[in-house]
Amino acid sequence: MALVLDQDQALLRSTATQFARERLPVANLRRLRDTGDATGFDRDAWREMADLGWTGMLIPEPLGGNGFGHFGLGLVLEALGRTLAASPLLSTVVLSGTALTHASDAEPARNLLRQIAAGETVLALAHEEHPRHRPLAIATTARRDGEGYVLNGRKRFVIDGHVAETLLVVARTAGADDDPRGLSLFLLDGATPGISRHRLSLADSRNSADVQLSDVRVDRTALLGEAGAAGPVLERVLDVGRILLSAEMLGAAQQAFETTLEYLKQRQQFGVPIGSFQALQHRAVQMYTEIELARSVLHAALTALDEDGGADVPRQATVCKACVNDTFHLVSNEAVQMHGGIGMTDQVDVGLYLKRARVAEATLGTAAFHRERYATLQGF
Amino acid sequence: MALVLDQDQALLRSTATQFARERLPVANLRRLRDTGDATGFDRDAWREMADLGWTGMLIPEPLGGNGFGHFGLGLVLEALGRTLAASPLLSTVVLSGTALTHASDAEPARNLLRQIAAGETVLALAHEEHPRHRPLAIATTARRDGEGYVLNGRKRFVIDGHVAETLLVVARTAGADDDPRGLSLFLLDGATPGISRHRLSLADSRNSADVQLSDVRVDRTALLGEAGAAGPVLERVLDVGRILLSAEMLGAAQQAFETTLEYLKQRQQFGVPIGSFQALQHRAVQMYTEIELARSVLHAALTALDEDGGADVPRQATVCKACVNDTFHLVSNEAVQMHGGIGMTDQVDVGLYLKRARVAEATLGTAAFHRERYATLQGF
Amino acid sequence: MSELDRFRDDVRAWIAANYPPSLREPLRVDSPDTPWGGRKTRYANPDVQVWMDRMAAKGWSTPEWQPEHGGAGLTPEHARVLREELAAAGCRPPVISFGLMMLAPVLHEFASEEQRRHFLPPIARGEIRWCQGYSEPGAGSDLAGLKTRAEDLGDHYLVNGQKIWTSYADQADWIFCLVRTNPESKHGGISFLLIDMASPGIEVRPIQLISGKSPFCEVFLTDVRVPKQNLVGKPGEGWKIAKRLLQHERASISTHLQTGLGGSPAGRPLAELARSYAGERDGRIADAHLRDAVARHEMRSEAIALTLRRVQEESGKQGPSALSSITKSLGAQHNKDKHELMVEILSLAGTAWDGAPFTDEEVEVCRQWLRSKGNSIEGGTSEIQTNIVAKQVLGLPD
Amino acid sequence: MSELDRFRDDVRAWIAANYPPSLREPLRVDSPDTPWGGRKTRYANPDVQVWMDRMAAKGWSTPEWQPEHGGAGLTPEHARVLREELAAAGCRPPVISFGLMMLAPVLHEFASEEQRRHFLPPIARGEIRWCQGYSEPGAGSDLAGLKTRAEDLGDHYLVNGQKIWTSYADQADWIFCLVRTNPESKHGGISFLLIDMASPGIEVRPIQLISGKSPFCEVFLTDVRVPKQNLVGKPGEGWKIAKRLLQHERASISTHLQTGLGGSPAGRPLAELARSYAGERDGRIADAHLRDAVARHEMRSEAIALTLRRVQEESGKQGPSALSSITKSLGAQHNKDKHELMVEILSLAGTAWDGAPFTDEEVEVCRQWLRSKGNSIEGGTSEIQTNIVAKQVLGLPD
Repeated sequence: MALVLDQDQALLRSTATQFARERLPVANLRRLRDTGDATGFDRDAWREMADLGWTGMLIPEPLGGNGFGHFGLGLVLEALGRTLAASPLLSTVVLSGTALTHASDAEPARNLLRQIAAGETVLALAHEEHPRHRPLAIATTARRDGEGYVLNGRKRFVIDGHVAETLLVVARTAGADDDPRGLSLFLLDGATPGISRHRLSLADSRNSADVQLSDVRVDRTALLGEAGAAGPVLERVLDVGRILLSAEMLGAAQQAFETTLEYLKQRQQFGVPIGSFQALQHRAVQMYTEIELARSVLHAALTALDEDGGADVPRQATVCKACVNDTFHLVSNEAVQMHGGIGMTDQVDVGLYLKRARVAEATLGTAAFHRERYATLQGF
Repeated sequence: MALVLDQDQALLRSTATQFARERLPVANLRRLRDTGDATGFDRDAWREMADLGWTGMLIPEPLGGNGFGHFGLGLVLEALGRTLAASPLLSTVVLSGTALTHASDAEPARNLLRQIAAGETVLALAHEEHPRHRPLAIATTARRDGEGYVLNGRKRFVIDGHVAETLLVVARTAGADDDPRGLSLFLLDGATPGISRHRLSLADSRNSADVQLSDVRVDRTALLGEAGAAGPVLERVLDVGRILLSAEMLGAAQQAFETTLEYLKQRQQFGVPIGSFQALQHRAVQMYTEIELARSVLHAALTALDEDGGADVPRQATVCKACVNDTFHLVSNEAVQMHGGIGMTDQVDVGLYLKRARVAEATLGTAAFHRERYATLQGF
Repeated sequence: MSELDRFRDDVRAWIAANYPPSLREPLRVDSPDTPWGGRKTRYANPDVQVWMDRMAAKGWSTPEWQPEHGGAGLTPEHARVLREELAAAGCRPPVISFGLMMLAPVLHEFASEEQRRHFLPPIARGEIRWCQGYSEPGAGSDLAGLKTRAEDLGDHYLVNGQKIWTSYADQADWIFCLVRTNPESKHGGISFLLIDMASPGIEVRPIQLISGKSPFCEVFLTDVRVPKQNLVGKPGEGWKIAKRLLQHERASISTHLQTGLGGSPAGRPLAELARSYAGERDGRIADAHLRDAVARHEMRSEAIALTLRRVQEESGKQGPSALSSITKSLGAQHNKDKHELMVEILSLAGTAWDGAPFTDEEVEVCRQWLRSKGNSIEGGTSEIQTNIVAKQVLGLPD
Repeated sequence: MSELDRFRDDVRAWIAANYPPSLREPLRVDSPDTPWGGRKTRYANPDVQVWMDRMAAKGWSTPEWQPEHGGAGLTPEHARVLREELAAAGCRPPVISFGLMMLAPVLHEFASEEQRRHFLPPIARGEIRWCQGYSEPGAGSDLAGLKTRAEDLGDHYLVNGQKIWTSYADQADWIFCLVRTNPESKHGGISFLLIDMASPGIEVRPIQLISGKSPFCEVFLTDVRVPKQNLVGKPGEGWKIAKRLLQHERASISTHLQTGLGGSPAGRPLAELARSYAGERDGRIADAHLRDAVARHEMRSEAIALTLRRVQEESGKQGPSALSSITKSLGAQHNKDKHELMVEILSLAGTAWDGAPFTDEEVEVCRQWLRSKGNSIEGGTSEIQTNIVAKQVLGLPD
């Protein structure tokens, strides 16, 4: 397992870090927020990311990707996380791309993967139906209707849901709430009649939307893979999402920590830097320790995605998301407190990291959710 | 509610503190431990406690008590807790006395209360059957047999169980495990055939015993109160026990804290007292804060026992035990750590407080047990 | 019938005749009808002003103050009767202001009689709203490190500098300020000055907080001329006055601590919130972790509430309680914990910034969660409070 | 077949012929058959000595050391093959000792060749058991504050003072000691001295720990005469040597960290322990709080194990990893947490001190819980470690 970076990886990380700093600094997120930008991310930067090959990292070469793999994409997301950079990498490449890869090898899916690799389209996974992560609580139905299906339901907190050209909708073709069987994946053009999308305003100023499906009629080609077979696909998709979201979160936590550490060294009170106070030093060491633990876990989980057959992925994803959640939670709180009054203002960045922290913590499962899941996976 | 002491109470506390310091210092517990004393407490000191009126505090004047009440006895136990003083106050006065008072007003019970008030006898409540507190998990049975009963079962961790002249045994006359109905209280002479008692060796060197009941035959006068009616009595007895055990624990925590604070001021390293290090100062303030919170809760709970009709007692007892548990847990750990190497030796006292802490925490319910109970009592 | 009983009857009758029925509903936290007073404050309900004026006319906003200070000169016994009747009738306070809570006690203690007659009546009547000019960008926890300079130019001071975290400076008419009259002495060079916010050279800029709200301002003072008679106490006595004033501030913060003990912004208990977002099983919160977390929080709420009561009882019996030194940081942490728990319960709905489909409660949970982060910073950081307790209460060495 | 393959075959054959079958079962923690070596150590199983002697005769206890130092002078490749074969055959280590782990690296680096030839072979062969004389009653975290005096009397030193926390001093033959040769200079006045425990004037008293065990001793030195050739390095170089030695100590503590990741003393996973004491429901731990606590602990175990692996990988690629500075206190806390959790699971049975009806596992849970409290104290307290990380890794100012 590669817990330590090799040369290619180190180069990739440094490219991505520089890109984030120069092209998508925190000021970019502020601009999107303060101008009420309708897209919610920078389309030019998105094209540049595609040119750098980041959109094709999970996609095999025959489909236009480069197969750099999850570890590489994790390094990119970690770098982007440092500046809270908004991009459709998570929605399109990670969640939708993984779903397409695992759900179907038919031409519609392959075609979309080609477009994803080329950075030509934005997709969104419409899955969650509750504010609290409940992956199997799917009430959205897809009812057979002649040769096609009719979908009804409400999807919530769909990342990039209001801008995606295509929606990947998880719907129930059989079974009751919480039943892993009976779930199916549908590919819906965003313009299909009956779909209404409503952008949400969340604390982190990142993209999220509610999607209402009212008698949405699609033909049978909209079904990805077999009806009722999406359960295992979904589990894999969510695990990949958890790990790569963790990468973004760890980058953000690392940056919030470094900014705070710098402040501790600069800020003078009582004639000395406040970082000379032992109580703050011990708390800084605690943050450092938690970040390093999280890094080990994240790198192991990314490696598992690339290397092992997948048996270990659910456990690793769950350990990873829980650990990174707790770490970002701690660091984001301490960053504000250690900045004192100025940390409470919108003027400095630490508050933005705090806001991103809670949204990301709740996305794809809180630490408590993952502790419970860990116990289940380990059979206790 | 008296959260602050009045003059009588302040006087009582100072008497008890002096008694503990002079008559039952920590050295007394060490002596009992190191000599393998068969009784496990100091019989002379016990008589003196009776002379001071402490054994009669919960017993009305007509039965030889003084009715000073739970608050007063709490102050005494808090003072005794400071020196880890061993005495049968908890087993005999608190648990057994309360059980007798609530279970029956017939002559056998009244007679025993008179003897308790006079300090003439030691009783033990034989209730618990598991290492983890499960108040209703009573498998011990009392089967009707002619005019009497036959008892069978095994009681565990019976405080003062090996020295008590009389045992108060909780047994099931009906119902299955965890059913609050069907519990009955029996008064057994310790010498009754079929009773075998085995003293336990616990970390805190205080009295605890297993009691085996094998076809123990008693006549019907052994039944205290109505058959099957002991459930509510037991709940009250345990709540009173929780609150007064908390008093002892808070005294111990307070002493461990003060000893540690003194050490922080005296112990020099790097040419300064270690108590000048800010990280240790902040941790000391945390201990102080938790102790003061626990004191507020304890005083309120003791007052509730004396003043209100009892409706509030279960909740107060549960808040109290949980809060004092957490406090003593924290303080006992920090006391050892802040003493450094010397804190790891049997030679200084902090280790004894640590050992007492865990035994007392587990007795009558851990903090987790009481959080769960609180949720149940509050209906969530 | 005693004189006091007769007074009680009179008060009751006067309240019945004069209390505006539209103010029957209790005042909510952060309500736009908070009776701050002053020239710039506007109320949603005009009866707020009516009630303020009626009480002011009787001198009953500050019943024990002397009439020449804007009070009614009542004895403590009469004042207690008045307060009891106001409470019994569910009357809102006629004035709530920093002038009343913080500045007035200091004026009573340190100002000249002439200053008292000049400044106290408008405070009592709610005519002038005050703000507090203490912190500076470089002087937060180290307040005595302040740099705002007041130069003695004979009959007036020339003030230059910058204040920060001035609550409602944009709404206030006057500001009480700590200024440096002597750069040579850190603590001994500070003076306490009253400044009209309408003076030329004062600029106020609201500070936007992470919660989106901006109750705080920066105040820039450039060549502001302040008459010398606006100095309270002697030059160099400012630090002594400031410390006393901070005590009043912390006491008033402590009375707000109870907020941390309540439920959601909509007043729903945490358990109910947990039930509605995490579901029920057998009548209980379905999620065992949340049940445990809510129980832990509510039990601590009980412990803190009892400790606040004990502080009051001890203060009553024995004077200032050592305990009061811990209540501020304790309450701050608990309030922060409560808001974190609410966000955890609501999960993504707890990060709702604005707009549909989120409920007002959801948006408020998010905003107040962010706002609560300031609890352990404002009015003395928890770290500073902890240092003080370590030294002053526990006697640990420097 | 390469020379290395032939060597492998030889080793395998030799092990098959020489490894005592009675040592097949792996060595348990704290076993009386731990091969400490030395003149006073007695083993429950005499084959421990047999194995030690056979390996010593081949020089294979320290295969890469030169033959004149008690080794076999093997190349790193041959030594690796030897280690692989020993591991594959499940052989226990022939010697485990402080001499080997801590003193030997220091002798290799700082001692004269004459000293190396004298002191290393008995360490390699397990003939001499060493203990470490560092801490003193007044010099714990502030180790350089030590006072044990070594007076230069021409051909020998006269040593007076007291050492504490000397592990197994009562079992050791020699002690390596930090002594003060110059009272004028705190760090520069310390020297590193090797002392025969049989010297007149040495008294050893075991220290009883709260866990009831006493692996530690106090060592009193009264007018002990030590030949000058027993000084390692120059006078005043002791602090430099000590710091290096502490690194070796911490590294060896870190290899023991994995203990904190395991289960109960009887080897049962925490989840199984929880099931057996708190019961099962639907195949799961019945108590939701315990389930959550065990999950939290095991997840952190995974994070720590991965971090320890990363430390190794980083050290391999880039030299000493900054991370290694956090592993000791991290592992200490985690091991303490594990033991607290076990006591919580067992509840009153986790406070079992001794005897029936308690199981060996219950008694060991209690004893090891108490013993674990020392993890964050010995080998440098967690507070000191944290200070070091704050300054050396994070660059925070003094």
